[in-house]
Amino acid sequence: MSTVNLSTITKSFGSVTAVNDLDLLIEEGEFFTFLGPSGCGKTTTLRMIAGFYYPTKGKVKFNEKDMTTVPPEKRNTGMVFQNYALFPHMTVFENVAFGLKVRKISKTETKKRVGDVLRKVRLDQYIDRQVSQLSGGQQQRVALARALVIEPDILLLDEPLSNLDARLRDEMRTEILRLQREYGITTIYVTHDQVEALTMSDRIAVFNFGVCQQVGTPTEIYNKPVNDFVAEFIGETTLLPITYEKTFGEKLIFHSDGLGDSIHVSNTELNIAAHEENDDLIMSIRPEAIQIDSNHGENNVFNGYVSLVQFTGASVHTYIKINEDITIRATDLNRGPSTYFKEGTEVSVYLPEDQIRVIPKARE
Amino acid sequence: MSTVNLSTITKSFGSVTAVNDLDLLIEEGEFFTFLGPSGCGKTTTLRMIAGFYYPTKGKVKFNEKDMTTVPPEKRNTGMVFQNYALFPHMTVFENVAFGLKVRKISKTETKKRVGDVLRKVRLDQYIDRQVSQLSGGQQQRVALARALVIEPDILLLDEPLSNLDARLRDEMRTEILRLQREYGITTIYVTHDQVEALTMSDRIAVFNFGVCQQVGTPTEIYNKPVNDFVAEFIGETTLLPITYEKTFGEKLIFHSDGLGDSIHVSNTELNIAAHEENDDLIMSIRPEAIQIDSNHGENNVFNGYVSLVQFTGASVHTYIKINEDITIRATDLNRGPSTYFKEGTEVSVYLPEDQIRVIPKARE
Amino acid sequence: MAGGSSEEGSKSSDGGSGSDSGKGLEEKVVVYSPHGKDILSEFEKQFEAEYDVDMEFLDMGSQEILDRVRSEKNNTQADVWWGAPQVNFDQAKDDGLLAEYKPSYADALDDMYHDEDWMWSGTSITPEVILYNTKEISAEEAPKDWDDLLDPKWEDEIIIRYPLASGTMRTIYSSMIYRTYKDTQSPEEGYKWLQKLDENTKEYSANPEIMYNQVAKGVGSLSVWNMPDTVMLAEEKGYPFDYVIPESGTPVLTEGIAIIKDAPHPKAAEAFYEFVNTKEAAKLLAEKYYRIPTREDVEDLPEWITETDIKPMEIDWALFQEKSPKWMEHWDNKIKNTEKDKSEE
Amino acid sequence: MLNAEKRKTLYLLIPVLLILVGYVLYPSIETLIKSFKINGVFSLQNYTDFFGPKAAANLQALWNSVYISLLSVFFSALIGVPLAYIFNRYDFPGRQFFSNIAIMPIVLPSLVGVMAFMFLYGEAGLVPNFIKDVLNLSEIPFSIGGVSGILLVHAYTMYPYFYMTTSSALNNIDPSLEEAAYNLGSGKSKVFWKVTFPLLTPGLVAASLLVFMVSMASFSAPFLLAGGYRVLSLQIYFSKINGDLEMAATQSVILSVVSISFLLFMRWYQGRKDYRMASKGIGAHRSEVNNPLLKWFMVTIGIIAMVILLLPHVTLLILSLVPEGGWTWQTYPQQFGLENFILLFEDPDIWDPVKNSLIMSVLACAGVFVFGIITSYALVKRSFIGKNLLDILVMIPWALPATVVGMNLILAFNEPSPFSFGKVLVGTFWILPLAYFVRFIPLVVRSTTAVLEQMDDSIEEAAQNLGAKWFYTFRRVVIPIIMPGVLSGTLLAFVQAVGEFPTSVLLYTIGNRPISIEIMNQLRMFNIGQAAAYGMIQVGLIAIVMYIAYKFFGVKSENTL
Ligand SMILES: Nc1ncnc2c1ncn2[C@@H]1O[C@H](COP(=O)(O)OP(=O)(O)OP(=O)(O)O)[C@@H](O)[C@H]1O
Ligand SMILES: Nc1ncnc2c1ncn2[C@@H]1O[C@H](COP(=O)(O)OP(=O)(O)OP(=O)(O)O)[C@@H](O)[C@H]1O
Ligand SMILES: [Mg+2]
Ligand SMILES: [Mg+2]
Repeated sequence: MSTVNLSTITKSFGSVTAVNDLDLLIEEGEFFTFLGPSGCGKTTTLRMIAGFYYPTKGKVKFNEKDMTTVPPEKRNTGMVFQNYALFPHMTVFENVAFGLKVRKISKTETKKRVGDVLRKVRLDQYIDRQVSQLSGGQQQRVALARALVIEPDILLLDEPLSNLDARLRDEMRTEILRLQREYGITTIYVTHDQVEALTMSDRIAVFNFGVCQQVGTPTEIYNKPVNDFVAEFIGETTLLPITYEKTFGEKLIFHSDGLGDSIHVSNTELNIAAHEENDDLIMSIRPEAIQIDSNHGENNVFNGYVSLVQFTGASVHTYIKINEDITIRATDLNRGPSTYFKEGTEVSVYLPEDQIRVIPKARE
Repeated sequence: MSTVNLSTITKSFGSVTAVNDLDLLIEEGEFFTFLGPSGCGKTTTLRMIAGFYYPTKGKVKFNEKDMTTVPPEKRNTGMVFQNYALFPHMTVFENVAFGLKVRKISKTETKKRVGDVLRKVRLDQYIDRQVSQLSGGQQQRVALARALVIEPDILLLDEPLSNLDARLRDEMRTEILRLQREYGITTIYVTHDQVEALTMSDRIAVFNFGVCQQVGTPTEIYNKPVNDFVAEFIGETTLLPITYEKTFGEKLIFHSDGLGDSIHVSNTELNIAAHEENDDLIMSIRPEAIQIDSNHGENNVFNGYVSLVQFTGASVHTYIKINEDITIRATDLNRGPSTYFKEGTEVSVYLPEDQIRVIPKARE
Repeated sequence: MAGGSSEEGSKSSDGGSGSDSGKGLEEKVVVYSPHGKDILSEFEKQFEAEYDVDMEFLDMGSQEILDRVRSEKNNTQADVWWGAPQVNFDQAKDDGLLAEYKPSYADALDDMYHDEDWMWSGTSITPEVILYNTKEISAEEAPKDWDDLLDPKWEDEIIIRYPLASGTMRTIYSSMIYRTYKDTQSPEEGYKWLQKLDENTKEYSANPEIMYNQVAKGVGSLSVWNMPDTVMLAEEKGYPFDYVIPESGTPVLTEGIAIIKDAPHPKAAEAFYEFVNTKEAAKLLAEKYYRIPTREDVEDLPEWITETDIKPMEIDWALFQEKSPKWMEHWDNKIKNTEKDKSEE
Repeated sequence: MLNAEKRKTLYLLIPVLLILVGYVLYPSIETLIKSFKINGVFSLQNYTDFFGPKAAANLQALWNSVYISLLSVFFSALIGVPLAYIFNRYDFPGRQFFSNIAIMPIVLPSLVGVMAFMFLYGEAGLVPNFIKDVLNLSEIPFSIGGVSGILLVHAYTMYPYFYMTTSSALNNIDPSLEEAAYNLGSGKSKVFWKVTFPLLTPGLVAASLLVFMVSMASFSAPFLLAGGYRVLSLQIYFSKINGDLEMAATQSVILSVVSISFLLFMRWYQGRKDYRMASKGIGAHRSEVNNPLLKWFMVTIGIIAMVILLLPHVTLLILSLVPEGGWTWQTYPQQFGLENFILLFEDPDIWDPVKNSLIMSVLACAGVFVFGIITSYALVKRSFIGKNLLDILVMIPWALPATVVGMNLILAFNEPSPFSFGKVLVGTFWILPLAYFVRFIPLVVRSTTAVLEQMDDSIEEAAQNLGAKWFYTFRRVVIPIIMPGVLSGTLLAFVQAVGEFPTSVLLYTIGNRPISIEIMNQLRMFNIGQAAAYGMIQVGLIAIVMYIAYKFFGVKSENTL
């Protein structure tokens, strides 16, 4: 039930700058996700919000109240640490009850709440174990339960589900969301699972090398990435450098040197990202938008052969080699092994004009 | 370059049985994956192969040689620990070079190989850092590099990529596979990422509560699960209890009490799993097989309304509520926001007869 | 074990040492002695100059010497044991640790000052005295006899070296009991006397240095101690001390010298035995190190010896040796007021 | 079936047991046997005596010993733990320097050290009189003596055990554990009491054991400060002086039984929980403090602590600078000069004892270093039957009073035995290094055990998995990680070995007389000034050694010291 406001935050460790000039406003009750490659500064940012690091520069505010130097224990945040940080000398129960004891909750109430939350993370029968006797995923769930049980104002989750299987992860996600909605807890979530980020978040911030690249809702981020880094980082995509050729009615025509041909793109805000005059341009097309062997006139159609078919469960990836340098990935739903392409088959691919997005190259 | 043969392995911790009567034969150079819910005994099994636990019962053999009591350092396995187990007092270089030093590789050779492997895990510029100064994902990659660099006979990877982002994970996967293929290293892989499991593995073993449920190739596991546990655990599915009604030419007809209607299923080995007379039967249908609003005659068509549309990046999940108890999930590719269903829309769903699989309920 | 005893020995009188005996000696002699580096080094130099023998010494408390000689019984290291109260020598004799030797100057020794079997002989004597702080108490005020110490006006003025660990103090305490015991054959009266002394005692100090310090700084102003140490402290170290020799008589300890049984260098040992108790040596020890010689034939002794009139108390050492552990144990368990240690002031 | 693990355990245990049996158990047995004898005849008389007719005194002594020891543990912890916490957890100006000072108390030579205390805080001491004069009081405000004096000296000299073990344990705690507790809303004190403190348990247990046992066996402090106060260690001494060696043996046995009961209790207490840091990955960031008020508060604490800790050393220095007779009845010393040092240095042999002490301490510490590491590794990381027994064996040299240990060695090695390779050791050079070795085994084992308890097993497993043989793993992975603990133990052992008195006095020979004997002899000759000067040489010497250790072995004093 707090907003979190980071203004021009920088954090350096000696000569390493982990977070650089970050501005973020996270709304009350929002489910906000940090996405970004390993080592880009997500944990560091969370730790500044929790109060374990002081920013080298900048301010952390909760509800307009400056918290930059407030000690961690006065911030009422609940954090799941990336390394769990379970108390080795306590049992599962004691670990989870810790935050409640600090809050002077009565014994019976504590017992009840710990029991409840452990049931939610499916650990009720492990309540009296020492944490060293748990499996990795079980430990992670204890860490999650410990943060959830205190119903904090702000929940900081650093890859809280990374060691859980898909099913459990699903259940935990639902649980986190339910709690978050019920108490309106502002939640900041770090994950490497894109599906997780895209399905749960109200908004997402994408980081690279300590710099925030884009903030937006999941569909914005996925469908309207602002640059090639975001486009490539979220979801699968094929990127091809292009140059602007001309405008042709509703469409813009670009030229791709790699394909040796023109590319037609609808001239909408969805298809053409904001960019400056002298930016290098890149086209991005998601594999699920690509159609194989369809009849669609002659624009944006290229011939090639299937170089690899990859089965991934619900969907099948087909890699089509257009020429030496360019392989395009197409994804289709798995409709049984009989529908898969054979490797080596000659096919033509169609890149729908309204599914292509033209974006500038990210500046370093 | 070893086969790994586990015969009737059991491991108990006091009263807890972590692995129960496990039989497995892993072939030379195979990429073998353990899948299973948290706490089902995957790590325990790996640790028995590495030699850190002695099985309570049973034998571990490499190439028909009994290794049950051979100490870990004589097994030439390379393991990535779930908790990394990096040496805290060493730099990144020293951590990775450890195994080479033990093998008395010359200094220059060591330097070269460590440099190479660190480049592969994208950590070359961190070579002289203390491991405590790395982010979680960076530490995980050090652990991976440390196991890869010694090119062991058997590679044991316990969720080695869980803290990496999708892109990096992809690259690491390729790297692992390349190495594995190149040196024919027998690899045992534990992961919670199904896509990972399905794309990389030669074969997969699915565990539950210390018991192996099914061993098979990825497509076998996904398309021909032997019971409802496997069907539900791997990939998304909708499960409905059914009872056999009659055979009708090429098809079997079942009755679903929940849907209050008959279900037609093709009578092929793909659609009907092996089962015993008195097993409870369940039908499983993958969401990507379900077709919405298509015209397909009258068999297996049900009406309902859209209760939730979920965006997950490449695909969109549509939840269709048939009646109070039954909600069917359908998945389609993401073709842009305009193609999503509106919540509340009345639709009909068709469950293709050749995409349904009838399976027995898993025995406890 | 700390504590260390402070008992010193001394010796006196000439002796038939002789430069003629330089031949036929072993090349080395090992001496255990509590006499301290100053004395020992000086005698080492002189002895080595006179004989071609390397003298080595181990400088330690007399109780420690006894312990050590005992523990080295199977592997004797020492030749001569120079300095210790006769009690220690008697114990060692009982344990069969000493060798017989009758020195050339035997005639100059009173019977009181040597063992009947010549297992040891006395070198110096130490009378026990009442010690007082001259800054706090004038010579007139000072107690003149043992019984004066019980005067209530000395309440909390007496500092006593913890008696169990000290030969000097054990002797004094035992003597106090013996004064009446010899008549009554019962220690009761003596116990009563000690009880009264305990009431006047401010504290029991663990070692002599602390006792000196406490008396010197006026924490207490009185103690009982031996005469040579008191003189030495006052004259050499500048302590504000003086002493009173109790009028009714005082116990006099004899310090002696002995040759260890199975000594590895017996000839050299005998040479050293003689050497340290020549007349010249005794005189030197008296003048420089405040030791009162046992030899009666030493001349030109310092004033503080010749002027002093010592009335030795008659003592049955054998009885002491037999009874004193019991008496002291009784004192320790029944008389000593534990609060009189330095607790919680 | 003897599998590889069990075989390894066995190989480890054989040398450990050989040494323990040969140099600890075998000599001690003599004491045990003696306690069951009266005039050479087997009997329980001594024990019936102990609890019977002599009960009043003995039981009182026993009770006083336990009472003083428990309080000593308490007060030492009260000083050592907070100091360690402050010096290791906060960054403030001068931290490094203060943390070096923090271990100065062990550098204080035992006998003259206690005397320095009396000159400082006694009834005629500098501090009370100074306060009296400054405030114009009619009486001195306080002085030490008796129980309070013993406790003060114990706390002062023994808190470094807590300081050192706590320091090394603190540095092994994953900081994210404390962060997690803060994050859950607990304040500083709660985090300390509920998380940090319990996680320090292995270190605290180690230190408590060491302090409890030293206090039980402590001699100088009760003897010097409270002559009549009855404690068991003094009873033993007096029994011995009274010639009742059998009763002394009985009392020693009872004293060790009490100490060992305490050991078993602590082991049980620690065994109930798990203290291995088993986080995923490594989190090692020192929490940042930038509250200026706190900073200056810390600096103040540092300075005050430093002054108090160094006062005895300063007193010793003053004593060494006062010429003979310059400070007898006067409250304050009257004149200063280098006379004592000059007198000392006139002696050509002055450096012999220094050299002896150094050589013997180095020898003993090298042995104890190796032996301690192996033994505590076996105790912590290996499972075998009879672990408790092994632990008791290890602690016996610490549970017995030093004199008794010395006596035991004399009895065991004044005739040829297989453990002395058929030689008589008493009276030779080697008996003293051996004695130091035996005496300080427990110190190194305990401090090493404390850090080992915190080490996550999987680190060792990782090394094995990479193909490292056990010994290689041990050398390259285990030892570097536990080094802080080992070094702190060894350094403590070294410092004490250099100043060791009680066993030295029984065992030294002409060829190996150590410093402490020299100091003792000066004292016996009433040369307090020269004794103090010698003490200062010892202090300086140890300081130099620590500085070298710090410089050349990269031994960070906040880790090890
Ligand atoms: N030392 C131990 N003592 C008691 N039980 C243990 C111990 N180690 C593991 N277990 C239990 O054994 C079971 C299997 O543990 P294991 O670590 O093999 O699970 P896992 O399959 O690796 O799970 P995860 O995916 O969560 O890492 C778990 O239920 C765990 O609680
Ligand atoms: N104590 C430190 N000293 C020096 N550099 C550090 C320290 N802690 C982190 N870094 C560096 O700062 C950068 C950001 O680290 P951070 O832990 O925030 O990454 P992250 O985004 O959480 O990554 P991951 O997804 O791998 O956990 C990394 O490159 C890391 O190496
Ligand atoms: Mg992180
Ligand atoms: Mg696991």
